[in-house]
Amino acid sequence: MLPIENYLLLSLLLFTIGVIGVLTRRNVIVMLMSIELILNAVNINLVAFSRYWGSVDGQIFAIFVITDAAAEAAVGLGIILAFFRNRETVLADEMDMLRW
Amino acid sequence: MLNAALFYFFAALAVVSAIAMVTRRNIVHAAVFLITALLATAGIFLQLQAQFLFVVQIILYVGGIMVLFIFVIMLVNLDVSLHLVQFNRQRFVAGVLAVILGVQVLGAFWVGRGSLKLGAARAMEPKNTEAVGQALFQQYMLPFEIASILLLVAMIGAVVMAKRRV
Amino acid sequence: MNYLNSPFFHTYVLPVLYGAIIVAVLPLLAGYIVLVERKVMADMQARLGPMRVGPHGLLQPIADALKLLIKEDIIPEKADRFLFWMAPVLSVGMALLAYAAIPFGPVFQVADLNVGLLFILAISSLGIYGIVLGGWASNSHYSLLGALRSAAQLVSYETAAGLGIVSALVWAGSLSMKAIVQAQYDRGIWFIAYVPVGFFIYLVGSIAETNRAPFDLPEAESELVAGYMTEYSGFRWALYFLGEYANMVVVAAVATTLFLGGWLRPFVRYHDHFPGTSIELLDILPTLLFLGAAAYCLRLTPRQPVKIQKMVMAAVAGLCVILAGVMLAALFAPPGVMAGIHGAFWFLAKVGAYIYAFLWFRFTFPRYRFDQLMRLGWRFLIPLALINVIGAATAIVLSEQWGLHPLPAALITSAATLGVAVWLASDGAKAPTTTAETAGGGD
Amino acid sequence: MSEGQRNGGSNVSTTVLGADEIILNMGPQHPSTHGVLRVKLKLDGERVVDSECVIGYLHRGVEKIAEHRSYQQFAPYVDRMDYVAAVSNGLGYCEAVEKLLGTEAPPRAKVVRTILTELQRIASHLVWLGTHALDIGALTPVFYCFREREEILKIFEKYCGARLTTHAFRIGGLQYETYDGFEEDVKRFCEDFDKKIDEYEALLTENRIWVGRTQGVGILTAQDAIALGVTGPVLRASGVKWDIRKAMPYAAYEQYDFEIPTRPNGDTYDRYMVRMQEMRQSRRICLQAIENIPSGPIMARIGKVLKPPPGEVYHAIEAPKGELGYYIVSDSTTQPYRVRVRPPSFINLQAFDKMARGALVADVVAIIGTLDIVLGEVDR
Repeated sequence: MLPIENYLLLSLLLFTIGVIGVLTRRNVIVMLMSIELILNAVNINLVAFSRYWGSVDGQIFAIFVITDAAAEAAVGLGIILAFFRNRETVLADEMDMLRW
Repeated sequence: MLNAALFYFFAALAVVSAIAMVTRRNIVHAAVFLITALLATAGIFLQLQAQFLFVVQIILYVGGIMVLFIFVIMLVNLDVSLHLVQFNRQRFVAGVLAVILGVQVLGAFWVGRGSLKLGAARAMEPKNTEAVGQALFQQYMLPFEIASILLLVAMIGAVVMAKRRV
Repeated sequence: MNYLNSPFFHTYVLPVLYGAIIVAVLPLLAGYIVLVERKVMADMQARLGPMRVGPHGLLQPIADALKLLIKEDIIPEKADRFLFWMAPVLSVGMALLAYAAIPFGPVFQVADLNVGLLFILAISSLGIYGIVLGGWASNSHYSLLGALRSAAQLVSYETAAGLGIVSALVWAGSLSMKAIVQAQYDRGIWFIAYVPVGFFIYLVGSIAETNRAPFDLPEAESELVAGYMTEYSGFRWALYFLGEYANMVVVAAVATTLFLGGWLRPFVRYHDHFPGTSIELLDILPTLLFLGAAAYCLRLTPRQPVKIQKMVMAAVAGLCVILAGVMLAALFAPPGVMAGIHGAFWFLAKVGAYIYAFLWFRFTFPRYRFDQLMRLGWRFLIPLALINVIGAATAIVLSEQWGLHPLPAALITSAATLGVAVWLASDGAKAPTTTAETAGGGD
Repeated sequence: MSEGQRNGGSNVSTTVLGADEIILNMGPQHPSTHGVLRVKLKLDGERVVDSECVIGYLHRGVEKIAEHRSYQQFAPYVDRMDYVAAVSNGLGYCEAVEKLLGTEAPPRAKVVRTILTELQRIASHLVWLGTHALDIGALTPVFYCFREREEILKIFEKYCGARLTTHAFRIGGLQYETYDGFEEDVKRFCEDFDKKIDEYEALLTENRIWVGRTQGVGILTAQDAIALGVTGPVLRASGVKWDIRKAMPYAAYEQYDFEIPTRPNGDTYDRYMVRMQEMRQSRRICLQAIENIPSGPIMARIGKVLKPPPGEVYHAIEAPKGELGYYIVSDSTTQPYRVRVRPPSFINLQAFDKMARGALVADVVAIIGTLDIVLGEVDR
């Protein structure tokens, strides 16, 4: 059996890649997708710990994280759609008005 | 042996497709690579004997959330933005900061590596689905209900915001 | 012989062997489902169908496959080449992957996962990407509209079909395909008797999920030319077709396992033997069925107009006799082999019947419009499916806590659910409509 | 057409469309535009914001050809306009020229013409029903319809040797006497046909999906229909009781008892119902006419070379698709000075934009089908 550090390292890598994606991309949809990646990295951690503790609690938490991701994606994409209808852009640095 | 090989395969797949996702110019390609990363993660869940979560990951994440993403990407037809600069002005600073954050967490791992006394994996219940179900509907009943309310709120919010003419 | 009992053989060799058989046989099977579809269609439409390639068109699938293979492979100039290439492969690959968990009988199953059913659902929910990405990558408005329709339709009807499945699952108490069939054996009844409404919901949902008429909007020929497949030709197009038909078999297999008793024969608890043997009376049913088919073919033989057709009819009759012989011989084989062969027969027979229903609907009904499809899904099927799940749970409580026999309990709740269905249907017809739509006259 | 109305009237281009508008080109190669009609649709999602019919892909200059042919020579050309109802086209042309000449066909010819024209109406409606149902997704009715149409075409073939572009009539009457057994054939067909219509109706009339797909789709009010010049079943489904067979009887129609079916709502379902009832009425006319075909000559005395007196004439008949009119100007030579055709399909197609706006893509297909256009006639 692999030591748990492997999973933690993988999770860390994915997390960092996700953070880079959120911070550097202009496209809001890609930013949202990077957030999904971050949540996913967290899930790997949770499940790995659950496996090494021998209890399903971590998996339950991962399910809640997925639920949260679903809610976040639905609302986030809704906002993007509404914004795109009005401004015809999905680039973050063009979303610079406080109201329209 | 097989177990380790599976892990390294899925881990490599996840990391490579995550990098591809962040760097791709074409947003649909980025979504496809994210799907690959998510599937690889599902594989890792399976390798960790979390069968139920494996299925949930595929059905919910890949079959649900990502379909939503692709749907929206198609709606906001982005042929034009393909030729624009894909990264924002703060990209170098942000990249460096993110890497620093990663290194910091790595450092934390390194420092705390001795205190993590988990050792080998413990035996899981063979009936993973039943175990998850039991825990979800007994021990975690309240969070479960809260999560469903959260979903309801999100659903209403999404419908209201995405609605064509308010 | 020792090797055949070794765990290595059972965990690694046999599944690979089964997988290879499925992958090898499925394209042929899909081709012949197409032939059957065309023949059934022809029969319903007062014509003959394919008659030229081989006697009674029996070689038509092979000719079609050959033609599609050697056709020019066109990739539109502005298509996204990577995704254009990947989408059909994804479509057919996901359909094939789902076969891993399908039990074609008590023996013939690649892997009995303890989340088998969810695995199949998960994999078939991935098949949507083949359609959506292919539609997007073609860079055509027809394809894009087809892809969008498909994404919305599949997500909606997957929910309904999933809830329909849940109603049977609460009776089965397991997600493993084998355990579900075992539960039906233990209760001595198919779950369609307990949750008829659930079966209906799954039937409708599965037609919509496989993009078959009357829910074939993503590829609606008269509106979107061919929907997401518009720009595809040759072998890639054939892959899409293969994926679609493979998917049909998957949903039929799920329905068979869940609602129609899987590989169990009818009256599975009736155990009377032939006197003096250990052979059950009803186990000779497959033999009799094949013999009947052979007799029918023989009766048709003299009426065939051409000599070669006469010969082929006789050959088909011979084949039926041989199959009858196999079924009969299986009765005297070791129990494991016998169960495997007869189980596969019953399973495939039920899958065939389910697919026949698909064909029948296709040639009978006009196509829904998109808004009507969505209304049917969200305003009728999903509420009904939710009520149905509650009904199934109530029936279980009635039978387990109050000691009622399961069948009357299920009947009561099913009747109540049906009442809700009627109410929903009439409500849907009367509901205020925004666009130019006044759905449906009388119910 | 105001393609760019939301974008300050600029030209059609994908980059200046609204956020979620696309241009969809339906046709000229499309399974359900019935030939080579091209429809440019501006879509908001699946909803039609704007539409434009582009026609002319099948233009053959029929009217111009007429100016270089003698009156008899031109007669076969009219069959090629509405090739689904060639007999009706021929009848309209022959009667128009007869009117110009001041003669009339003998009574026997008139009755035979009526029978054949009514059979042609049934055949045309059968093609419409089959393809319309096919467009809406019902795969089976088309084969039943063509089965019955085949019987009609067999009668045509026995009568004049041709099935589709029959050239069945001649100016002044008929070229051919009816064949032996003509009456029996028509009678047998008509007697069976009632049950066949029931069969189609069993598949469609009360089918929930069919009703859902057609009711309330492509509504055309009576005022709009009249303003747009729409005729035929499309007009009658909007509640206007107008049929040239009753209003300005030609051939032998005044002898027979039949009704003009109308429906009040003017939607696709009503047009379907009107055409179904028209088929029953046509059958009724045929049955009455076949009972006593007067004996006598089948050709009026008009001579071999036709030189009509100078003047002009307009003659219209009720073709299966609506009012089919011929306007012929004669300069007393053997060739017409001008022939102008008023094709019902072309005029009916004008109503398309009105009906399609605000509908869905799937409705567009239903609307094209319900208008029952034949591109040969639209483009001429």
